Amino acid sequence: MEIKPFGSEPFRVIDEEGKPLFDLNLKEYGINTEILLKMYKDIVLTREIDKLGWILVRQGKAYFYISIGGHETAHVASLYALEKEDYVMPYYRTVPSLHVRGVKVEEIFSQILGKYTDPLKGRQMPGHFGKKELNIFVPGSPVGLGHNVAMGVAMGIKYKNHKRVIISYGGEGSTSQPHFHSAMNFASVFKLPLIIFIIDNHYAISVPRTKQTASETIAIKAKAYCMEGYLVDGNDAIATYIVTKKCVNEVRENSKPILIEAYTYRYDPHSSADDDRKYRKKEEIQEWKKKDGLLRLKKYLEYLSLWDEEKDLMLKKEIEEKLNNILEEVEKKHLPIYKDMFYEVYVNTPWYLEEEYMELKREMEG
Amino acid sequence: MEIKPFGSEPFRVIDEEGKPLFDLNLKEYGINTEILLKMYKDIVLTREIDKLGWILVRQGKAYFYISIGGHETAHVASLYALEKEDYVMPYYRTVPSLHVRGVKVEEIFSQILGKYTDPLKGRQMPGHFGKKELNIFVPGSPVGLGHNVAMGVAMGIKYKNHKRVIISYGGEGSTSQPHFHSAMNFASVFKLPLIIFIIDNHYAISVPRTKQTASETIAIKAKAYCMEGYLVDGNDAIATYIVTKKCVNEVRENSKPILIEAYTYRYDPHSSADDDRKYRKKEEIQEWKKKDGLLRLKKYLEYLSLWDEEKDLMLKKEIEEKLNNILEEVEKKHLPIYKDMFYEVYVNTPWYLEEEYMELKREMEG
Amino acid sequence: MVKKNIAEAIRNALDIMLSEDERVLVFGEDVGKKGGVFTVTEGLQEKYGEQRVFDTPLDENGILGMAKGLALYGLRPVAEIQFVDFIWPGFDVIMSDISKERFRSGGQFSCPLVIRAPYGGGVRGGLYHSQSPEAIFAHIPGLKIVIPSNPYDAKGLLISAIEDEDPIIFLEPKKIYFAFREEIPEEKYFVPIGKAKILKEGKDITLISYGYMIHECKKAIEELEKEGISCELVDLRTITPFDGETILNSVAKTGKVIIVVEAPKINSFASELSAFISERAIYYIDAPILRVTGWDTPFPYILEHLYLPSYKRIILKAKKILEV
Amino acid sequence: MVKKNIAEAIRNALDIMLSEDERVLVFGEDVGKKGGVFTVTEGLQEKYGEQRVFDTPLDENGILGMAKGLALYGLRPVAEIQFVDFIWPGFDVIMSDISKERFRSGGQFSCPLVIRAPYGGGVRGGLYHSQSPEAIFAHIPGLKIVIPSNPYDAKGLLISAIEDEDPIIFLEPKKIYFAFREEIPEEKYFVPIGKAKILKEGKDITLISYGYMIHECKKAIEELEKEGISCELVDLRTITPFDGETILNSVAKTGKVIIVVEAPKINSFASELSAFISERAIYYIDAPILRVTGWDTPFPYILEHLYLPSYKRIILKAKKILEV
Ligand SMILES: Cc1ncc(C[n+]2csc(CCOP(=O)(O)OP(=O)(O)O)c2C)c(N)n1
Ligand SMILES: Cc1ncc(C[n+]2csc(CCOP(=O)(O)OP(=O)(O)O)c2C)c(N)n1
Ligand SMILES: [Mg+2]
Ligand SMILES: [Mg+2]
Repeated sequence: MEIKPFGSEPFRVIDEEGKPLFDLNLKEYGINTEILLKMYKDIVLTREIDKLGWILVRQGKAYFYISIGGHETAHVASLYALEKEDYVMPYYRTVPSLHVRGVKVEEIFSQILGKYTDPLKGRQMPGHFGKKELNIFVPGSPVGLGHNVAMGVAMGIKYKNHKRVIISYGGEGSTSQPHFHSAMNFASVFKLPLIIFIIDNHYAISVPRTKQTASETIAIKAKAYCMEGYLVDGNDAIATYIVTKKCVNEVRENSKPILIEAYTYRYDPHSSADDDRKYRKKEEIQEWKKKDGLLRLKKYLEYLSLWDEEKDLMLKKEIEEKLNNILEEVEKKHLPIYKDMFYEVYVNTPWYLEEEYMELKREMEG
Repeated sequence: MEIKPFGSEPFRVIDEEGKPLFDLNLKEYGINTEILLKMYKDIVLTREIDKLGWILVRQGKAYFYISIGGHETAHVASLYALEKEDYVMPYYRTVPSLHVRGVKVEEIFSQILGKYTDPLKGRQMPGHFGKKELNIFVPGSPVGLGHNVAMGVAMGIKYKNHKRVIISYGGEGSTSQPHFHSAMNFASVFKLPLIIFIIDNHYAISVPRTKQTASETIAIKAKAYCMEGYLVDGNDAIATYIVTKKCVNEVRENSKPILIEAYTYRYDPHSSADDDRKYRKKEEIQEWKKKDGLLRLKKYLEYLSLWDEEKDLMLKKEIEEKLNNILEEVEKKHLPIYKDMFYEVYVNTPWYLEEEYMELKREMEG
Repeated sequence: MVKKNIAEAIRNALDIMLSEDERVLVFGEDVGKKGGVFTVTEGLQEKYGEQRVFDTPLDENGILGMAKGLALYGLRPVAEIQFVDFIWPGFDVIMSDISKERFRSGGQFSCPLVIRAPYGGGVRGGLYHSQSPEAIFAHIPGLKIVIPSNPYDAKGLLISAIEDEDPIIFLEPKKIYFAFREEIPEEKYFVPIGKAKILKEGKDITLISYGYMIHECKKAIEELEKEGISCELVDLRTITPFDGETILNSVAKTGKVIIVVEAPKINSFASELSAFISERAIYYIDAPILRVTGWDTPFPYILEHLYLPSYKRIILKAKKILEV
Repeated sequence: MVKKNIAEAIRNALDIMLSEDERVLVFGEDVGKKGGVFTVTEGLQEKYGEQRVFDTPLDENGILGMAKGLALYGLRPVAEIQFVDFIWPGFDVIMSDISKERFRSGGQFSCPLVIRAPYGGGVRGGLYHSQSPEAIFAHIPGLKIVIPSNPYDAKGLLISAIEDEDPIIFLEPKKIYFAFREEIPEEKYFVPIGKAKILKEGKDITLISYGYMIHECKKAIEELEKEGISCELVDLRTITPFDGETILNSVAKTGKVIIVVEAPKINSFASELSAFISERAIYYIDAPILRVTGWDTPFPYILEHLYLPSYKRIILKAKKILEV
């Protein structure tokens, strides 16, 4: 099975019942039983983290949450295709999956709750995360900006002759941004080791993909830059892994950018501030849930006789317990101290920020 | 001869010797003898205006000049494809050709010299021009911005159900700008009657096209937006006219955007501030001059027995005289008065601008 | 009269203008079916159709390019930027094109359009859903910047803005979109652009502010009143072109000024007002002109309550100014 | 010592930094073969190769995205924006990303980079080759803004900027790129960021300025001297974080201040300095704090000589301030 760019249908390996669509030689792609099981467990873990994110908002403990529900497979499987020395530019939905790269669940919860144990020191809304020693950059909220900056990182990688890849995640809405255009153009002119990975969940908040772009696929946008664009079923863990791996290898070998589009769907409202009943039907959600990536991988594992319902219940229970324990601990952590607000604006805090800090101090104490 | 989008070679009708490349039925495209002769004369006029632009700078009468030399054919022939009720968003190089739309040569010179007879009141550098009653918008200097605004105008046309077209000109460098991406995306999503006409002269100041984009053609960038992109030889007046006419008709009929790329070349430095010897060879310029659009149309007219050397000399003499007379008159005009600096910032001049005007007045008088 | 909060008052203004003027178009991200992330455009698409009220792709640069072009074509675009923090990808259109159109075209063209955007802190929006960048726009000749602090002004100013012949940035204090309802006329009315309003007369200190901060000022004034300190409160309403006269009159009376804005202090609009006053009225002034502002840091998330100027901070400054 | 003008001094600084630090990369539109539209990067590509000094596509957004990413990756990008007037398509990168990186990442990442751009009027550049937008950047926490007025500072400040750990916008007064040569050291040296310089001591009036305007101030001071008026001239050099101490010391001495900048007045950096002074030193001040600025209009073309503040305008204000 040759994987080609610019397919009009997303590349798929297993069907909705978890059955392989063609004779699969997983070894060819470096996939073994161990990886499959690990990947599945990571997808489950991601979904469980996501559930708790929503719960924290409902409990009034978090001010905000933005979900990964439905996109877990696309994120986890593509992250699996990277090596440790590669780089990740996440967007908000990536965050609950970042444990794949070694992020501690404590840190993910700390970020959601803005605790001092958050590597970002409670300075950003939930859904923003990065960790320097794990080669994960910290995104801001503006959609698409990460692609443009990732392009610059790729330039650095190339300049230093490092055999590394950076993958930049974003929704299909991010392709409308100027940053997407700049990143694609510069990356292709300078032949940079950049993968722009578009998690195409068919909506940008309430705006359907048909109103986001007139093009049939996002992948085809690569043609404007003489790049390759791949379309893959992001709810198919195996397909996503294979396509991403192939691209990562090519990018690493040849230093060139590639665009990947992964079809998927968001099950929950855009964020805890959204009411999705205004713009989509329940049935549509139900339809997509039938193609759920987690379930498909589970069924495939069952088909391979690697997994069964009992194991699954065990796993979930284990994860749930673990997560609840972690969360309990995180909730006890204190918030950052207010002095923190004035530091790390500059490398050395200027005189007026010192004064402002003193002013607040007097205000708090007096 | 069917004209198709996405050709890998520019569409051509007459060769470098002015001979038709295939059996041409000009009538089919609404081209008659009269139009051909008129178009030729307009191209010659444009070139003569351009020459005077350079002379004005050399004489120290203009502070700046930015040329059309080499691009006249692409501009004039494409402008010919529009109807009076259509709209033009020019860029700097378009200006000396705008007499085609009814702009008076007086006004073009007035703009170059910043006289009060400049419709822009001497407020912009040479190379910026627009005229409301001729449906020509006024561009600023930022490359590419015009495309984005033209997209909005096209939205207005569509909203009002007017059967009109707007054509937005820019160099190939303008396709790198965010504005190009935004214009293309919105125009294709909303199906707007917009033609983005790229005058591809292979350089953006010193930067060659190969460093501007990795794509083989600019035209192919249309694919990212599910649009059609045409590549035409901009030094072939007939081809440029035919392709643009076809596109204008389609855009008018179907309300959809189209991208056109016209190959051409700039003979002179980027502007009077540039020294092109730093980045290109004389021989390259000589090569391109062999494909000169004006000469090719002239030869074609001779081939059709519509024109000869004698007529040509007469025409040039006539134009030269006319232009010199006009220029002489324009040079006598005075500059805008300084009061002008404070008005038309807002519809009603706010109190502080009135005060600032009074302040300058005192300064000038005291 | 009807009772409306700021969000409703703005919706009401849009509704009136859409219904009476075919040139008015409302668009932006999620303004259609969703009705905007703050419900401001709710129901408008249903009422006026997709031709008049529509969603755009996720590109502020395109939204502003579209607005500019529509205005050139004689329409009256009202573009929504979902949060003003996201306006920057399209800033070139504002800075280089919209603001300069009338001037650079020699008066041939103009650019009557409104850019609506929620701004300011107080909703735990972190760095990118909290900023108050009015000072940046105020430095650009050719723009008008309007910020209401209550439902009555919100409606009347927006109607004036849509009918104005110049480009207007209309910043909506998101923190108080739903904070309180007020009686306002049901029909069309105008609040003039360029005119400040004295919300309360007083004699000891002039407080100048706008947007949400007006309400912190009011609270501070109430407290100060108890201690016998009388403040005059000027609601600027229009940032540029600002109402210098009202300011100078008030300052001449009190001799003491505190300017309250949410933005970081350096080069905030509080700085402009202070400079304006000390240039024109220094001989009336008998105490330092103080600015109460956000800190000169990015907007924080979890600590935002310590970032935003509060009535307490205003009271402290008021007492300081009276001490000396 | 060598004699260099500002353009040459900047080239010299780039040359030194390119040669001693492999992390330094210089890029932008036309900086390669052409050597920049003001010849600032002339010869550098030939000397250091296309890997270190290179042309980019015509996209300021890409240029700034690239700069940001390179800085994250540990390099020391020095990006050129051909004219600062063209920086806006990439403003989002500066506003939303570069300025906030250190803070928003909890100090994990930083963004040491330099954005060089010619700014200011005086070369008949019309609306888009003349603007002075330093005030816009000055309002953004996390950025440092530097503007030299002479070759010595240009070189020393740029070297400091490249070695600084924070993002720096380095604005070059294009009007005086070639105006005069000065003796400067051939080797590497630093001029500290954040420190103003008293160019001339005086006792009657403090003039605060930077960039090209310093030279109009100097001319004005010469003339005023003839009439027995003694001015102190503060060259700010760093706009943010600015040197408040030097300013306050000077003001305490003279009691009179004129601030001179090219930008439109409203919300210019002159406004910030004025507000700062009247907040801190109002009791020393015995005359209005005056701002001499460009007019509050877009930058004109043919009339630019009447737009830019001249020494004459400064003299008029100085006399006005002394009258009262
Ligand atoms: C520049 C910018 N504009 C608007 C927003 C508000 N916003 C946040 S997420 C979002 C939709 C993003 O859609 P998409 O890129 O498809 O990603 P998804 O959320 O669907 O995963 C919008 C409009 C923003 N964050 N940044
Ligand atoms: C946004 C912006 N950046 C830089 C410039 C400076 N500049 C003016 S023209 C030009 C090159 C334009 O090249 P292209 O678009 O190919 O048009 P051409 O001049 O070749 O016709 C540049 C870089 C500008 N005007 N606007
Ligand atoms: Mg999406
Ligand atoms: Mg070109």
